[in-house]
Amino acid sequence: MEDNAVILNIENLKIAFKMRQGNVTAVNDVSFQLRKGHVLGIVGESGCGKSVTARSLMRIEAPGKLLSGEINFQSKSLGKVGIQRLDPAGELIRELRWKEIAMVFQEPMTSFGPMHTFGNQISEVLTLHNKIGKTEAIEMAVESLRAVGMPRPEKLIKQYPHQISGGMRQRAMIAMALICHPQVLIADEPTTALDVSTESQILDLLAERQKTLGTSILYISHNLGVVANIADEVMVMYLGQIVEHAPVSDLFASPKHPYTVALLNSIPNIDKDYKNQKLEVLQGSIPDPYNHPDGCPFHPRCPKLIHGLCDMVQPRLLDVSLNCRVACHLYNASQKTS
Amino acid sequence: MKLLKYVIKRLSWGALVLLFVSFFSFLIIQLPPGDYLSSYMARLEKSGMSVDNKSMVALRHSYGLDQPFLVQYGKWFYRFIQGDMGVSFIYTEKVETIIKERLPATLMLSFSSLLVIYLIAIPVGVFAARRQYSLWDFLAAILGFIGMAVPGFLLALILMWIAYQVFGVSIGGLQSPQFMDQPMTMGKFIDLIKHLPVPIIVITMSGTAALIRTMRATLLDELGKQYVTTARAKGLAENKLIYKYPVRAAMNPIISSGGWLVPELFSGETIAAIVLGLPTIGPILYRALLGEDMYLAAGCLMILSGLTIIGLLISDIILAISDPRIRLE
Amino acid sequence: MNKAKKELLLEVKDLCMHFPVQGSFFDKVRGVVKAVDGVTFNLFKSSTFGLVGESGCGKTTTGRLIMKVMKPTGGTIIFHDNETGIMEINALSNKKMRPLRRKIQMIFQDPYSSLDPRMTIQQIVGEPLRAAGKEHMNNYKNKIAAILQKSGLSADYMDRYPHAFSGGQRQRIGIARALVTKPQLVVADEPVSALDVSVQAQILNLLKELQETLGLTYLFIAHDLSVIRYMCDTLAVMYVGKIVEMGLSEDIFNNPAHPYTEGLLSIIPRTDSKTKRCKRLTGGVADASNLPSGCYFHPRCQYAKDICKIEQPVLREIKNDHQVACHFSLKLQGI
Amino acid sequence: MKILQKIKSHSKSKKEGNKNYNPLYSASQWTLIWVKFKDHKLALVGLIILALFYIAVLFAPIITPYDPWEDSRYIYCPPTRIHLFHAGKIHRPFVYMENILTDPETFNRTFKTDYSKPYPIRFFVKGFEYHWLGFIKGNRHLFGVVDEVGIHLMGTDVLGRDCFSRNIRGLQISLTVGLIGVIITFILGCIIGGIAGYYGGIADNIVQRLMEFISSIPTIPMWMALGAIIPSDWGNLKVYFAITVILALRSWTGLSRQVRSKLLQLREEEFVVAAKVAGTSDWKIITTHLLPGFMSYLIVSLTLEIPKMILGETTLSFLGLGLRAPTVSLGVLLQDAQNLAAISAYPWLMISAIMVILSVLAFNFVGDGIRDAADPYKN
Repeated sequence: MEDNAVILNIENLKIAFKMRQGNVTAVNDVSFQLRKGHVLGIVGESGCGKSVTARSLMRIEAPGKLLSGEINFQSKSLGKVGIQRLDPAGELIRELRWKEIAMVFQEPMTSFGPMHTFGNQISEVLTLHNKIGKTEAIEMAVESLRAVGMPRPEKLIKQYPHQISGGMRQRAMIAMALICHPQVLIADEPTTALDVSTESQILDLLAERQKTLGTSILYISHNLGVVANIADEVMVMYLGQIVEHAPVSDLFASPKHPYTVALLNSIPNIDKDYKNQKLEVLQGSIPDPYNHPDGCPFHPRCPKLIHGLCDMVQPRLLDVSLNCRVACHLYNASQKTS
Repeated sequence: MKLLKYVIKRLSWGALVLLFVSFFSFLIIQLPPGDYLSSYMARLEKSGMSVDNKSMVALRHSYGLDQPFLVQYGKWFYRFIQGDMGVSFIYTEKVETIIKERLPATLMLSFSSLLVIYLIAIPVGVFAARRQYSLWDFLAAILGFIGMAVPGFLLALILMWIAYQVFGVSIGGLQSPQFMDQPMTMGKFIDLIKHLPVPIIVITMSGTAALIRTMRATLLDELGKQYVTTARAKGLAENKLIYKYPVRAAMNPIISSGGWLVPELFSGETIAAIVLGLPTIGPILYRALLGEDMYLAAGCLMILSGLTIIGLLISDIILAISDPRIRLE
Repeated sequence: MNKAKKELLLEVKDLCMHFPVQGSFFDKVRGVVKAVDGVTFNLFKSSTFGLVGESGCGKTTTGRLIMKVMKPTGGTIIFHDNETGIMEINALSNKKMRPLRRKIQMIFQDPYSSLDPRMTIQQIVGEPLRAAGKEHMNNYKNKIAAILQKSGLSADYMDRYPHAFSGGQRQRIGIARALVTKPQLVVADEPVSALDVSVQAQILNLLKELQETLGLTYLFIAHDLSVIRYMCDTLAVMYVGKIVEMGLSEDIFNNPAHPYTEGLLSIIPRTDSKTKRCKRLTGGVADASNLPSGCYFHPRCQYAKDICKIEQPVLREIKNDHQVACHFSLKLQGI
Repeated sequence: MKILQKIKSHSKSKKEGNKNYNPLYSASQWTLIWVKFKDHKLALVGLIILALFYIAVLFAPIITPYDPWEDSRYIYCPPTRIHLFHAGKIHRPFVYMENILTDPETFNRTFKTDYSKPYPIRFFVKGFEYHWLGFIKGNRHLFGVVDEVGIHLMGTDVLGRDCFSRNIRGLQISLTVGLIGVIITFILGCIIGGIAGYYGGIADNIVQRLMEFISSIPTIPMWMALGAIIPSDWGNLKVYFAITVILALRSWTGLSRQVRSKLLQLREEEFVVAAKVAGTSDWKIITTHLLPGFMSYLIVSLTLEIPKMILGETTLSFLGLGLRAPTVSLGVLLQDAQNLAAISAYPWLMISAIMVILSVLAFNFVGDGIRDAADPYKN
């Protein structure tokens, strides 16, 4: 498959949770593509559905129920696969998991089983997917740990997760994720729980591994600075919908959707001396998931609200320029006229 | 090795507790106003025989009942350490021979009950946790409740009643009469096995019910943790994944629950033995307490507590070995 | 925050907090963790002093020591109050400490565990008032309603419980509780790190407005350097229990004098992709139970020389109130 | 649901009903617990059973038709059946006369029902004298039969005493033993657990060692030993309190372990530090923050401790080491059911056993229901 061919094509994905007080739509009609060798960043505040979207690719979206939409994956071994049709506990999806789509989670503390050594947990993936012997799997595990810059990997193989620091554990997680050379790596806020210095080392490691192995990464985070540094293109999500999707330079240089603009302005800039200037603040808070506002979900907090339009009609995600998409009436109107 | 140091520390602590228990059990038997002789005298008078005062004093002296409490305790404890637990008034035999005679049955019953509890509770607990809120889970919960609600002696009574009504056979004791003091033959062994189910059920009922609930709750807790999602994402099959990670992690609280399970076992065994007439230490303690047979009662209490302490020690050691977080501290 | 008449409010002199590492039941104390090791700084009225550093550097412990939540193992904390005069906090008995409690208050990090879920908002916000002494009922209610209004919450939330509020609203309740007794000093321990980006900005602006209207002095503790730059006039960077650099925020951010500060500033990811991150800070935070010899930072420092491995640098002034604890800070500054 | 209505109406009047005002916003911890408790069907069933039992306990002398200790000629008489049809016609509920026939040779006694004359059951009938709650004298009974015919809903025992009255009186003793025992456990558990949890350090160590010591003696042997100490010449009341103390001596360890772990957990919460910083005194912190914090957990472990005590008392009395003959407790009643022959011939003697099981089950259901609802703020 030549470079930047589409590996993952998601169309009108809709996921809802059945809760006691009623149904909560976590992901509301999301469509995007992931290209080979690209890093796609998904940014958004808590409850915007970024993590549920990512987990649905491996059908481990927990209590959620996939309502509709397609997840077409170009798998090496199985050809074109519609993941949404696979049974979450079935044979097929287990074929794909970790062999073709792997994942790194946010909490380094609890991502590894407490009762088993690193050697056991990492080599298990190899014996399962690559059908190779235990001893050979352990050797490959040692090599993969060395590749992520682990000091003394032979010693680490016999150690238990509680014996090493959070940063080290996250490195081991990445080693485990990349050991089967998956096509897609989903990173769900891998550095949120880490210190700044450990975070930057993990980001460097991910970037370096991505280049050498050519894996495409789906990077999820609420920290815009981190995404700006690691992603090729960025998607901003709000209340389960994509509001803006653009290459990283365009998005941060000239953000279009009012929410993206407000988000960028509300982060204190480390290189700017504010004297007694104040941060531009986005008023209000994320609406209650049980009663979505009608029309555009952002309209109650949007400074550029057009009465009669924004609070009635839901904007569609339309192309505004070369692979830049925005879901906002401000741009639809201009598109029609220009 | 660190584990050895831990074992030695625990053993010394167990010995200290046993010392306290000995003082406590000896104190208990001293408390009631009279002692064995006076209650024995009262029984004799009731049946018309009278014993003159002088021989009473001689008897009291020979049993050392006239010395002050602390001296009696000191002498008793000193001899106890050397294995001489004093003489029982009721059986007029040395206490340690009575106990030695009954110890194997006690150990065999409690050990097999512990095994049965763990063998039943773990799979049922795992089964109930995995099918939460299903019919099976509900049934397990109901069984659990009833298990905890029916007192031991009542269960024994009901089982004996059913056996008596339906099969017309009395299922008390561990041995049918004809094998009573024969050497251990194949026939006797089979007969023993045939007698085992009822006492085991009575002893293990409440322990199993409680352990099922603990297992279910602990496993539900572990199933919610992040590493289960990681394992699922790695493509492991659901069954393999559940038994390898969350169930293994849930085993630690189960092993440490030996802490309240072992005393529960011995106490369940005591009551079952009294009702079913089993040849264990329970009934002797019961008769000793009723008849205020001081040395026998103290001996039984000591042995039962000793066994419990050893049981607790073993469960702690197994826990230390099984949980890497404790072992490698 | 005019710099002209700098009035001293709080003086902290080489504060130490050493936690014994408890062995098991039998063997005695195994080692000592120096969470806070000789911290000295001054707080001036109606200005914001920042304490920044990675996890385990002792910034939260310092905040808690000042609030007298625990007794330090060394050093003094002197509070300058025009009404009650100059007092050493740790020397005061509980009774003498009571009037001072009203003057120093604290804002906490986790909005979900800093409010008692079983109390109504009125009880929570009113607690410092109740502790300060008897208050007439409606006077007590008016004060609470006023401070809630100031913190951006409507007064009729008073009979609701914390579970009815979002993270941002809960943090506003925490702020209202801290300001209800009109304190002079407020210790804010990571007030925004548990919040979403948009809510974070709202709370930061609220804290700034309240400082201007009520003339508050903040001791602002955080690990996020960009938040520190936005909020603080002066700050101190801490590493494994010690202050490694202290001074005005423009001096420190424009030309950092300590290799650790310089490294931190260089690796922070920025949204404008022009300034690419450069790899200047390797290795992890030193383990507090076995610290490296000499300067704790030398294993990670690219300027490290032999002297750094032997001698521990002392905090000394290199420019007007810009202090550094490093043998080669001058060379760093290009002087 | 009436709790919710009450809140809604109360808050509606105070404030304009804005759209998303959820009445649970200003619902206190206990309302939330009640709302969650109601979802637990079994727990509600348990609550109803317990309510019935405790009403029976309160009005025991009035409900029981016969004096529990009054002998009668009807020895081992099976439970009297209540009929509605006499000679084909509907009739108000009535009973028939039971005649006692003694076989001349074997002297065993059988009962022959005389179907000729219906004896209607009357309500608030005169019966044996009683002092209700110790001071109100009265002789009215809820139901009974006037003429010398007998109405023994649960049959009679070896001395012809009415089992129904004895079971109700037994319930009175057993259920109150549980309550008083739990009060002692509560006091001991809270104080010792509280000290260990709040102050920690050496106090915590000593309490831990003490609990290890107590739990190393198996429960029933310990109770039996303590039971044996009670001198035989003590009055019923003294023995009764001695038993509750003995039962409590063992069960406070479970409670104090709960209290200690909950306190250690709550102490770390930031709102406790916030209270300390606000200047609230130690004592006030304990009463206003910590106590409500683990009160619901306390109720759970107390509710689960009562059945253990009821079982304890029943077992001890059954063995003859607990309450003794003149007092009537479920355990004492079960002593008659000790020998197999008695149970198989007169199965109604086992009804006391069902009473024990029912009360213990009810307590467990309620305890389980509260446990699920104990921390409404968890999710």
